[in-house]
Amino acid sequence: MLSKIVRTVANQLIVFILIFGLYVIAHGHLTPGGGFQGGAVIVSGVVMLLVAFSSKELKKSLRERVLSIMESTGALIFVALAFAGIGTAFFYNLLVGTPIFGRIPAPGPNPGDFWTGGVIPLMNLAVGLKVVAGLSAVVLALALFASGEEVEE
Amino acid sequence: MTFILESGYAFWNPLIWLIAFAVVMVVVYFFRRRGKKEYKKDTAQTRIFLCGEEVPEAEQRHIRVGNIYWGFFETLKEYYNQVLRPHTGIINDYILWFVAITAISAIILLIAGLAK
Amino acid sequence: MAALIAQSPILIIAIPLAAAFLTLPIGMASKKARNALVIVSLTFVVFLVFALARDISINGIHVYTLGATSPDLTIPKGFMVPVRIILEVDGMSMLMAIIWSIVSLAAAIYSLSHIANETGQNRFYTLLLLMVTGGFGMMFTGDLFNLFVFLEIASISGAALIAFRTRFADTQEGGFKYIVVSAIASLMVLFAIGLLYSQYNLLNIGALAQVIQYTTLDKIALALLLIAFTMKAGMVPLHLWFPDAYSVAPASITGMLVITSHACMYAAFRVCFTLYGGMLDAPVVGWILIVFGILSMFVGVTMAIFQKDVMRFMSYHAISQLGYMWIGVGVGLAVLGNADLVATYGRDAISGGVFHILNHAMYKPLLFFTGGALFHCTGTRDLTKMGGLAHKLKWTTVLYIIGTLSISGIPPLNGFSSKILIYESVYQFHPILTITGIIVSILTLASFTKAFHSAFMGAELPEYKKVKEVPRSMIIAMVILAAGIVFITLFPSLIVNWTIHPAADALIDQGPYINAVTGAIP
Amino acid sequence: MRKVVGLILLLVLVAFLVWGVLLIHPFGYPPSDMDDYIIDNAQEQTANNNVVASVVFDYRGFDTLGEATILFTAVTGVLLLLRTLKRREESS
Amino acid sequence: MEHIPLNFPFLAAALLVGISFYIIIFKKNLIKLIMGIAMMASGVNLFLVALGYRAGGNAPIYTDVPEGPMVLPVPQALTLTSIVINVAVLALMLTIVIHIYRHTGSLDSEKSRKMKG
Repeated sequence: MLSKIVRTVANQLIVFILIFGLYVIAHGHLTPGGGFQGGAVIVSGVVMLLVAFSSKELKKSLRERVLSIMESTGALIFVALAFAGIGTAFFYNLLVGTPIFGRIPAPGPNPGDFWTGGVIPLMNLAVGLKVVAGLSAVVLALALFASGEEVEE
Repeated sequence: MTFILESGYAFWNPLIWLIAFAVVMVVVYFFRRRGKKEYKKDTAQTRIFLCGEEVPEAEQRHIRVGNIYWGFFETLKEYYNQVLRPHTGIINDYILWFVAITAISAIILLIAGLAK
Repeated sequence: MAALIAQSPILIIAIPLAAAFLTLPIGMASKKARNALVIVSLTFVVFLVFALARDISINGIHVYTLGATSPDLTIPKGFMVPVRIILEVDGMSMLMAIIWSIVSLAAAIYSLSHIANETGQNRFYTLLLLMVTGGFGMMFTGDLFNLFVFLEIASISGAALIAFRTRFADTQEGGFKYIVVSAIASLMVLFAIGLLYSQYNLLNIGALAQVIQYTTLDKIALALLLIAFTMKAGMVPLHLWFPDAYSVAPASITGMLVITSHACMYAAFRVCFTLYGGMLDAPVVGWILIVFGILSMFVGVTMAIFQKDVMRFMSYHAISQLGYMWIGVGVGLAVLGNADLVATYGRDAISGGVFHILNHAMYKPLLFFTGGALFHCTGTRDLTKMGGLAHKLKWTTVLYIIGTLSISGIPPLNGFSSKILIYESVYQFHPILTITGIIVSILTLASFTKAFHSAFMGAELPEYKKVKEVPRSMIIAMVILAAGIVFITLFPSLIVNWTIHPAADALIDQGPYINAVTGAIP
Repeated sequence: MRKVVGLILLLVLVAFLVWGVLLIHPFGYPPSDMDDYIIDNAQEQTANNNVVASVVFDYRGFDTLGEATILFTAVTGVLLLLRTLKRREESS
Repeated sequence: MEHIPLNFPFLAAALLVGISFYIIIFKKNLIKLIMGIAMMASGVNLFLVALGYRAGGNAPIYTDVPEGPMVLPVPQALTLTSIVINVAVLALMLTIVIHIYRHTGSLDSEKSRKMKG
C-alpha cells in the first residue's frame, strides 16, 4: 500500500478513467476505439488502484468469482447478439434500419449520429464488459498469487 | 454390403481373417478341453515350480522395462547416441530447429523454382 | 431439419463455444448440471456432425457466409471477390470433424472421473469445450486469418490444460514448451498470411487459390506456412516439444491434443493442395513431406522403444504414426501434376494417408486413455515401477491389447487396412518407402509388447494389491473408441467409400472448393 | 558450434524475410479491391461511420468472436493455473 | 527495386522478427524469451498494419473526415485481433513461468529440462 497522497489521488482519478473508458467503449462506432480499447483503458485504472492500494485491499471490493461471472456474461451477450441474426445468417447485423441504433448515416463524411451502427455498439458494450472483467481478473490473480495470497477458485 | 477393400493391386477382406480367427479359437478350445479337469486351486498344483529351488518374490520375478531388449540397444548404441543428441530438452533449441528447417525448405523451394 | 443442416456448420462451432461460456456460471451452482451440460452439448455436436456429413455426401460442399443476407451469398452482389468470412465444409473437413467430435466426446466422458479429485474442474471443462471449438473452427473455416484465430484458441486452451496439474513441475515445463512453440508457429503463420494478403488483397482460401501466382513471395509464404503447421503437427525434426508436452497432460487432454495435431496436419494439407494446388511445385513439396515422413516414422519408433515413461512412449509412437500419413499424402502430392499416376496410385496413397488419420484418431486416444488409466491406478507414469496390473485392470488390459494390435497393423484390425493401402500404392512410387513402413510396423509391435509386458504381465506386485479397476466413465470412453476400431475393422470398404474417398478427392481436386466460393456469383 | 550454425541459419531466414518484404508492393500503394469495397459500402451495409468497427464486428465479426474467445480462454487458463490447491493440501 | 526506401516499414518489421528470433534462440532466461516473443508479435503487427497504409490516407472513419483517400481497414482489424491474441498468450506464458520458478527456483531454460530424450 502506497502513501496517503497516492491513494487519495488514485481515488479521484479512477472516476475520470472510468468515464473516459466508457466513452471510448460507447463511441466505438463513431470514433477510433471500441470494446477492447475502452476495456483496456478501464483496466489500466484497475491496475492503478492495485498499485496504490495492495491486492489484499482490492480483493475486498473486487472478487474473482464476481469478475468471472461478469466475463462469462459479457461473452454470452456477445454470442447471443451473434446468434440473434441466425434467422438470416450468423453475425447478421439485424438492427440496421430499425429505430434502435439502426439509422443509416449520410454517405460520405458526416458529423456522426449516436444511434447508428446496428448491433455494433451493443457488441462493443459486451466486449467492453468482458475485457474489463477478464483482464482485471488476470491482473488481480497475478498480484494475489505473487504476494502469496489465496486465489479463490 | 461388401467387406472387400480394394487397394489398386490387391484386396483386403476382414471376413476371411475373422473366419480364420474363429477356426483357430475352436482349435484352441479343443486343446484346452483336453486338459485335466481335476485341477485344484490353492494347492501345490498351481504354485510355480522352479527345479525345486526357492521361488523368488513377485518383485524379483518381474522383468522390469529397463531390462527388456537390452541387446537391441547395445547393438544400436551408436545410432542412439546420435539420435539423442538433438533431444536436449531446451526450448531454445526447439526454435532453432524450426528456424533451420524453415530456412532450408525455403532454399529448396526457391532453387526448385529457379530450375523450372 | 433442413434448416438445422443449413445452419449446422456454424452451430457445430458455436454450440461448444456457448456451452463453454455457460460452464462456469452453471458449474458454480451445481456440479452435476455442469457435467450434463458438457456431455449433452458434445453429444448434440456429434449428432449435428453426422447429419452434416450425410448431407455433404449427397449434396457436395457446404458453404456458409457469416453475416451475409443469405448464407449462400459468398460474394456480395456486384463484386468479384468474397469479403466476409466463409465457412466451407468439404469431404476432408468433414472427415476431420467426425474424428474430432467422437474423440472430444470420449475425452469429456473420460475426464468425468479421471480428474474427479482435482480442484478447478469448472475451468477445466470450460477450456476443454473451448479446445473443441478451436478444433472445429480450424477444420471448417475457409478463411486464412480465421484459421489462425482458431489455431490460437486450440493452442492456448491446450497449453492451459497441459499445465492443469500445477503441483507437478514437469507439467509446467511441458505447458511452457507447448505455448512457446505454438506462439511462434502461429506468428509465422500470421506473417505468411500478411505476405499473401499484401499481394492479392484477399484472405479467403478459395479466392486466393484462384488468383495465386507462385511468385517468390508465395514461395516464402509457403515455406513459413508449411513448416509452421508441420511443427505444430509434430514432424521430425520439429517434434522435440511433442513428447514433452503430450506426456504430462491429463490423459483425456492428450487424446484430444493428438487430434489437434491432426488438425494442423489438415491445415498443412489444405495449404498445399487447396491453396497452392495446381500452381504448386508439387514433386518438390511432396518429396519434402516424404523425406520428413520417413524420418518421423523411423526416429519416432526408435525413440519410443527407448522410453520408460508410458505416456512419453505413446507420444513418440504418435510421431511415428504421423509419418505414415506424411508419406501417404506426400506421395499423392508428389504425383499431383500427373493425372495418370494419380489414377494409378496417387489417389490410393492419399486415401491410405487420410484413412490412417481416421484409424490413428481411434486407437491412439484409446492407448493414451489406457496410459491414463495406469496413471490413475498407480500414480506414476514410470513403466519401471509397474507390473502385474492385468490381474486387476481387466478391461484396461483388453482395450490396451486392441489398441496395440491396431497400431501395429495386425490384421484384421483397422490399422492394417490403412497400412495396406499405403504400402501398396507407395511401393509403386519408391519401394524403400514400403520397406521402411514395414520395419517401423514391426518395431511398433515390438515396443508395445515391451510396454505390455512390463505394465500388465508378470506377478501381482505387492504395492498394487489394493488397485481397483478404473471408474466406469473411463471405461465407457475407452469402449467408445474401441467400438470405433471394431466398426472400421469390420467395414473398411464402407468407411473408405463413404468418407475416405470423398476426402481424398477433395484434396486432389481443388476445383470444387474454389467453385463453391467463386462460382456462385449471382 | 551451436551458436555459429544457429547464427548462419538465422541469417538465412532473415535474409529470406527481408528479401520477401522488399518484393512487396511499394509502401503506401497497396492493392485494394476488397478494402475499397468495404470502404465504399460499409456505411450503407452496416449503418456505421467507423469502417474499422464495421470490419471488426460485421464483415469479420467471426474473427472478433474468436478473439474474445481467446481472451476468455487466457483468463480462464490463468485463473485455472493460479487456483489454490487447498483440497489437495488438506488431504496430503 | 526502385522503391526500397519506400519499403522501409516492411524492412523494419522483418528485422524486428529477425532480432526477436535471435533473442528466442540465444537467450536462456525464460523472461527474456517471453520478451522475444512479445517483440516478434510487435514485428508481425507492424508488418500487418503497414500493409494497409495508403499514401496520404486518413483513418477509415467517416466522422468528420477530411477529403482524401482512406487507408485499408482490414489490416487494422487484423492487427487489433492479433494484439489481443498476443496479450492472451503473454498472460498465460507469464503464469506458467511463475509456476516454473516456484518449482525449480530458476528462470534458466537449461535448468527446466526435466524431460529430455
